[in-house]
Amino acid sequence: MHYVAIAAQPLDVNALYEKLKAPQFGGIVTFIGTVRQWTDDVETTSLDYTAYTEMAVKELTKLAVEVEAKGANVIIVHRVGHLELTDEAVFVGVAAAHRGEAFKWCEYLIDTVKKQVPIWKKEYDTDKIRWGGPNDVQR
Amino acid sequence: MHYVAIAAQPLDVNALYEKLKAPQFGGIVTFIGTVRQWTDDVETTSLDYTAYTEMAVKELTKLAVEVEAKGANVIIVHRVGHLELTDEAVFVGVAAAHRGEAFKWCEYLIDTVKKQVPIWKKEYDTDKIRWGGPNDVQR
Amino acid sequence: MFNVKLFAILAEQIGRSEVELSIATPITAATVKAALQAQFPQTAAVLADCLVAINQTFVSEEHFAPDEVSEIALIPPVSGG
Amino acid sequence: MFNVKLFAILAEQIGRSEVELSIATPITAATVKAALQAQFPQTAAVLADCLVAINQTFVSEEHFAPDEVSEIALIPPVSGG
Repeated sequence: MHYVAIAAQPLDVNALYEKLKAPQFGGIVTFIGTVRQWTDDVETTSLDYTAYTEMAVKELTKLAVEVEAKGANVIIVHRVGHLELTDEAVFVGVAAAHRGEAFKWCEYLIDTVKKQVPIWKKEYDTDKIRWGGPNDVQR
Repeated sequence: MHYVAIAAQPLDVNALYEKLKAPQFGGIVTFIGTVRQWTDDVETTSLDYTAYTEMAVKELTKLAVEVEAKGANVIIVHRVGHLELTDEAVFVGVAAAHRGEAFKWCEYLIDTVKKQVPIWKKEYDTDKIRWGGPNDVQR
Repeated sequence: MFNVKLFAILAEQIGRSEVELSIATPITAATVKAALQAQFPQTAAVLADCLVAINQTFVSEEHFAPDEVSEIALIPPVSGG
Repeated sequence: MFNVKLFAILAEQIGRSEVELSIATPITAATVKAALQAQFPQTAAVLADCLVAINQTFVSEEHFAPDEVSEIALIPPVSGG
């Protein structure tokens, strides 16, 4: 049973992890993205995430359903609002029968979330404010 | 700072996850192995794990140090004792600057733990007791 | 006239999260972008990298009649994760 | 005489987690296995798949003098995870 959300409150990593557990699944892989201080020589102090929430939830649901159809439990929750260093921005969890699948599907999900789900990062760096990170600066 | 252990008590997944967080690392990947009910048509009811504890800790430490030298935080904890369905058998966590590394190193660690760390599973299945799982039955 | 949702850098540039635009029909990603650019020329550079979502689905070459369209959004390059 | 640690299926077969064995020198993985098999022939099949750890390190062809050896263990195929 998938669970996806755009969350305005801090992510409860343990509660999300607990939702993944099931007797038919022996391998659980989670990816958690946290706010990182340094990207090369750019120092980040905080972030704002915004989303096109209704469409983002639809996109996350499509992804979760696609992976669950292969035999898995899937959880994807992305934070919006203001985040400080080490705060959790995203939780992606996959429980599958075997670990190889869980790793592969979890990485596929976060890669795809970053490419096509309408969520945006406004990054407060010590030199300036950036939409997107230093490696994908938008005009 | 790595943390490795052979644990006689249930794993506190959230406490282990919290140890991984650090401002220099933006990607955290965890693998958690839980007791699975079915392996093909073999039904498992519970497991006992035993270890050559002192050597296992040495092996886990070597692995953790090797991966941390590439730039990461590493946690590996393996449970021993009696486990029921969905109980956590092993926690492997890697925090790295970027997610690709975190996925790769976490999978490398669990693959290697399963191959070379002196820990043994005695599996209580409904048809019989097996040392190792159905897919690697020992005489 | 259609309400078009704006997000992120695009919303910031225009100072609003929604604008009312006159869009040429049939409606496509190209006509939506052209309509915003006509009214807000300063968005041209950002618009070049934007996608368009109609009814909360990304569209590119598809053509929509006005009565098939319930929601239009301009989607700057995403950066979640 | 050396104390040799036994684990898992091997310990179960012999009913003990440690046995005292007379091991031919220089000590190698092969001489350790041969010593157990001589005393407990029923372990032959399992021993074929076992590794040997000396001083908590896996060894195969290495040769050890008796005074270099502080701990010997027979390691059945591992199955952690």
